[in-house]
Amino acid sequence: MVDYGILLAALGILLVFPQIMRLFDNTLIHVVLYVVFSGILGYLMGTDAILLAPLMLLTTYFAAMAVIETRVMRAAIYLLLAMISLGFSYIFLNSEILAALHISVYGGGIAILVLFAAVLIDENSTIVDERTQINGYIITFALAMIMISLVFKGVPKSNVATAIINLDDGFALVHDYSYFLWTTYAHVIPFLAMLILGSLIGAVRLALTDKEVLQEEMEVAI
Amino acid sequence: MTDSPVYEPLLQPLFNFLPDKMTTGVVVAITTLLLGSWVMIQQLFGPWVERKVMARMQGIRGPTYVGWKGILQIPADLLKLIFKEDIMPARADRLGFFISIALISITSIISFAPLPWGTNLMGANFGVGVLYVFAVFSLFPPAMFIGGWSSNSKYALIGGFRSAGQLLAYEIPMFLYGIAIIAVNGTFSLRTITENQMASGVGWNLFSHQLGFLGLITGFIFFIAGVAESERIPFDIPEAEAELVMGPRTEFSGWRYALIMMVEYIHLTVNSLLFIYLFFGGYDAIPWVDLAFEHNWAVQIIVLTAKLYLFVMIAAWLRSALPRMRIDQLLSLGWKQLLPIAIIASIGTLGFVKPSLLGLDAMFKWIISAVTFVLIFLFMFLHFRSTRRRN
Amino acid sequence: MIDIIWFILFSTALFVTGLLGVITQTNGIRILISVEFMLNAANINFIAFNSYLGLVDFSGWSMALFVIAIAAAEAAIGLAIFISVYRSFGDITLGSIFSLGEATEVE
Amino acid sequence: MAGETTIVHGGVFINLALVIMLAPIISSFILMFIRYFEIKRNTQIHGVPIYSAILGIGSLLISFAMSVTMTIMYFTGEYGSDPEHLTTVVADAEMIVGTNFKFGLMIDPLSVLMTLLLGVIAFLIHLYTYEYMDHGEPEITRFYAFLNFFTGSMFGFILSGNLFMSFIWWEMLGVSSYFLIGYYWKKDSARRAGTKAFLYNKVGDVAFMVAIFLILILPENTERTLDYHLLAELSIPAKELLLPGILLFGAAIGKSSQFPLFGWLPEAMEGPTPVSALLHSSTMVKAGLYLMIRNFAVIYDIRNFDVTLPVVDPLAAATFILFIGTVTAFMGASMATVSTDFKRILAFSTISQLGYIAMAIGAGGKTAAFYHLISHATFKSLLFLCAGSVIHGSGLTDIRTMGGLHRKMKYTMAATFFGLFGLSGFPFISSGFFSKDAVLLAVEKSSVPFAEVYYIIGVFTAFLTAFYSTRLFIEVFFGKTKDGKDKKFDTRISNPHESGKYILTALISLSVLIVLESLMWAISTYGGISFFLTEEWLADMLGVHGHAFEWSGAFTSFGVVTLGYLLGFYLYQWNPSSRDLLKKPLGWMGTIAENRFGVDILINWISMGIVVKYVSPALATVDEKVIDEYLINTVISQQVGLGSAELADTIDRDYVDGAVNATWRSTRYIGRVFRKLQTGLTGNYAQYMAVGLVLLLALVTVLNEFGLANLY
Repeated sequence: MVDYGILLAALGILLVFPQIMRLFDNTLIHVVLYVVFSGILGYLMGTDAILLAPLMLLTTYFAAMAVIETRVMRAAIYLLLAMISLGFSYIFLNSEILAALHISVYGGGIAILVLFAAVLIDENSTIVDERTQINGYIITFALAMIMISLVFKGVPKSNVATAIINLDDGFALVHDYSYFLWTTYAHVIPFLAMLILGSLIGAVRLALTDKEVLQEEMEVAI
Repeated sequence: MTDSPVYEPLLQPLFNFLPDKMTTGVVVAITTLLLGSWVMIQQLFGPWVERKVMARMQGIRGPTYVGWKGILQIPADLLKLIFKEDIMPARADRLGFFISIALISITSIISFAPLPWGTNLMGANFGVGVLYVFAVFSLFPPAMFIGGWSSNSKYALIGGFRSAGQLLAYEIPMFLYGIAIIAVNGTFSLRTITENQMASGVGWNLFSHQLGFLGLITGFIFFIAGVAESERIPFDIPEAEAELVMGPRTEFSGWRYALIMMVEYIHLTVNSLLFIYLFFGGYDAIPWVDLAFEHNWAVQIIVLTAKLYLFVMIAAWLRSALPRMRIDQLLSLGWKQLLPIAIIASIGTLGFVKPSLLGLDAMFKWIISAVTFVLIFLFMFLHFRSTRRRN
Repeated sequence: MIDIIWFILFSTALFVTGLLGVITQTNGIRILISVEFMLNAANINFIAFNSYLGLVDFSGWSMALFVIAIAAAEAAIGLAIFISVYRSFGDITLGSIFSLGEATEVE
Repeated sequence: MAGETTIVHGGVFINLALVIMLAPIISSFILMFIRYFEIKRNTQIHGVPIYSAILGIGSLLISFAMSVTMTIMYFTGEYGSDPEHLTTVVADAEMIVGTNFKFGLMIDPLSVLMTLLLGVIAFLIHLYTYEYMDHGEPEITRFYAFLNFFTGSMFGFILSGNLFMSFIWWEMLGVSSYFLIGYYWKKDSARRAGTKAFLYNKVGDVAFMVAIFLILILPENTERTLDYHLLAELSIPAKELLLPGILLFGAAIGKSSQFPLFGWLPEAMEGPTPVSALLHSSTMVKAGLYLMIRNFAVIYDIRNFDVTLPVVDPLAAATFILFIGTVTAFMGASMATVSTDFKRILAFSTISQLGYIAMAIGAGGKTAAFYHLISHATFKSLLFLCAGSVIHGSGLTDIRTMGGLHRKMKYTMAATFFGLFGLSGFPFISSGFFSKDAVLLAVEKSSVPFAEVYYIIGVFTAFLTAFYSTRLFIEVFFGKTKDGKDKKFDTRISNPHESGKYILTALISLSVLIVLESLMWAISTYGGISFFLTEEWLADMLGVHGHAFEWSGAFTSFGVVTLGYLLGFYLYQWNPSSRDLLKKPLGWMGTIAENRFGVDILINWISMGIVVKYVSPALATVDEKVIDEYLINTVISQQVGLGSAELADTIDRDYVDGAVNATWRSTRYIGRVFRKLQTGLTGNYAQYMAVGLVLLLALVTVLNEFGLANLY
């Protein structure tokens, strides 16, 4: 069982690491910092999770950069990178199929949409006032602390099996999963398909509408 | 991953000191590297073959000076490019410029992992098999787009837009066509799909009666989508040299250019290999029969390489025979024709092989096949009518 | 054997990062990006708990798949909306778009 | 062996049957779509006529091949069918769940043989069409579409497994025949002919509907089923079968152009010749009689069958059927004798032959009826194709203007010879002879009252048939004028020529078919060798025994037919001037026959004189005065409408409006209070939410710490 102090320390590293990285503007220092911090994190997390630590650190770093970075295009690039590393972390959960799906949907679909939109709009946003920003940091940090403590107290008592089943045949797992989707959730999939089709058509229609028509519609709505 | 590569028993003891997952990862990496180097060797001679074929078609001689009949032309070019000065445009986005090239090359190289070169010759027998290849490939459009944007050049930016749009438009139909074959075989494993085609009495999926001859349509359009996916003529809109200099690659020079051209050929290779595995029998030498020598690993690797070169030659043929399409034609072909046909054809194939999935009795299966053909015929007919009228 | 608490930690970190983005950003696209992170934080939990509770029932994975699909739909429609908003107003700072709001001087 | 059938559900035959019937229908839909888009876009696509021909003929080729396959598979005992104990394969799918309205298929010897017949003939006719019709105009797509649809509907009708499905296909047949007869819709006569055929058929359709209803409510039919294989097992007294039987035959009267309603068939010659050939041989007119053969159990109680013939109650429907059939046979033959138009002669002869088949059904000779149906289908389709070839080659339709064509059109002449060889029943060897003989034998042996009279009329009709066949052949291909000179073709009008290879392929194939048929029947009758289509074998298959061949009846036929031939040769070849001598004593008979025995005039008088003049105005008055003025204007609008409007007004003003006002007032008050929180910034809202979440979780934690709530 993990110690509570270690857990809080790891959380602190995850949340503070991006801020530390922002202080420097040199690739070499970034690499050194990353290696050092992932080493610390890996040490905290123990030998079992030693491969997960750098990936976790990388994902949270990219995610934080996507949120903090002022240039929208950069944020979109960071989104792409964060999603790729997040997808790879699913492999540690024996879920190769979700890793593949996650990477193809987020990398190939959503990231490119965001990139397109970012280039087309080409506007670097203004951050809200200082007060809101500081409020945000405080609130999120409080939320993180309170959530992790709740979970820390809850998880040992609940009946989580301690071992991932070591499934040697990945194909059988994928087959079982597909069969499960096809049988138990068969009725959801058509709705999902209709949802995606509807959003596609709506998006295309919105994007193709002329500016004048749009403004007329707005006026009518007002 | 029990029944995977032949190397594994040899390599496994060497890395026993590492944690569980890590051992597997290292073994996969090493085997992928070994088989990948075979592919990389093809990269050094594939372009030479292509240039020779194109030269014959144009009535000229092609590369002749370096090596025997110019066979070392490509390695020589590569050497030259690697030693050239590394130039990055002023005001280019450094992150994007680096990330795009890194993503492109890494994704291309790791996409070899689940491709089998023989019954026991493969990097990693992932549970997601071919889906892994598609997933890794789907990172290509954003990478191209980032590269185009970060070059700070209008040609590169437009090329990036086009490239991303094109790759997106053809990725989805390509995947859907693949899905039909995957669902019919009930597995993502390229090896199992190939072995199914190797069995005696079974033809390759392209012309198998077990798919109700729908493999013909599916395979043909999969091939078209694959050519479009590797951005070759007639689909090389992003780098149309008369309009956009070199598309998203305009500002890349030196080793970056070498890498990016390499990646283009790797793309061609992997798309051809996917077509070969899914529709053209993989490393199966002769369709319909199952002979003993077909199971020899040397024969298998030779057969697969020979098929690969066949497709390189077809690509060269297309490149020298066809004119380039317009961007709107290209996108409308992808979205308005290949995608609906893909949906119809994959549902039809599924319905043919497993009518119960569509809630139909088995007695309707040939009817499903016929109806699919008719629907595709009608669809194309109506579409051509409408396009002709518009033009 | 990785302890499940690390995945929960991972998901918490990702969630609060997304939340920070939603609170501090005004640009529509940035908010959308942050929302994606929050959705994925939930996904990690779904997948992790499903994998740790034994892979007999795949409900967690299925839920993650649905979340991915819905996120894709949401991103498509959201970005289309932002683009058309941008073309109408020349701006996608969400605080400065007031056309649909009630004007303040009306009683 | 007879009657021992095993019923199998599903199987490979159903697959085949679906392909057979859906191939033409799908192709027809494609063709219709193509034509629709051409018309809608007002363009013509290059090459479409030829492609539509390929598609139309190709789909029939599929049906043809599949029907041959099905027949061979069925009778060689592959795939579950047993040649010893013939199998009936049935497939059902409920259209409306919980009812007996099913999409049913039934495959038994009858439908298999009929499918084979239709497959062969329809394919040859489609092939013939390729040359006969003009492919220069885009209209041809429509023609192929409807021809395919027509054939497909007939396939569906043949293979349908219950009365309901039969009725649906029956209606499809009706509507597609309307389109085909009126194919040249720019011609007034073609339009009229189509309408006439459609209206005449409608009379039969009404009878069919009522018959289905009556069968559904029969007391013995406890499960309220319409499936043929279940109906055949019911044991129903003959008395209750009288009305359903007569009404079912009423349907056949309309479709198969029996006695009062035969007027549409000669008019239907306005359609193109392939249509006539298809219509007369194996599709439209055969549908009615096929229905009768299929529903034999409704006319006769099949359980009480003797091995030879059923004992017929004088009150049974069979009496009626035999009467109508005999009248039709005689009238048709006599009208054919006096008609002068090539195709009309054939049309009247069809009517007469259909009468024969109806006679056989009425006399209880199911086998004989089906036997004659098959042979008639073959030779009549051939004859129509020959007529088309002659018209195509010469441009003429009246046989009086023809003559001496034997030099120019040798192959057509040979084919016509084989056709007439069957039609007239050339003694002892032709297939028509055997089948007609079977029919006459059945009539002679039947227990229907006055069977002898019907038999004599039937024999006389055979004489007339032989006579007009001879007349037709001589007038068209040889012939002498009244002056005794050889008739010559008038080359000033047009230059007659032999038709091309597609037409000749169809003609020769059908001639060969007739010869083969005749040979098989002859060998089986005299040699006692059981062949593919021998009568005994057919009888076994169909579950009813026919009669053995009898020499006495055969010699009667022989004498009568020979007399007919001799008379024909005498009047038209050897001594043409003697026709004038006959004109004076027998002219009145000719006039009656030419006016079609006044049947059309009678129908015209009923419909125009009574229905249009009196019944419609009366109904119109009822509609106008009673329903419109009284019921709607007075009662509903004034009484009900006004009263309810006043009530609604009160409710709206007092209650609904008041509720609405109260709502907006309270809403405005609440809005004023809570407006302060709305900054319009997304971040702020997210902040509120996050703060709320933090507070909630903190509360839960605190409660949990103090043991006030158990979170886990």
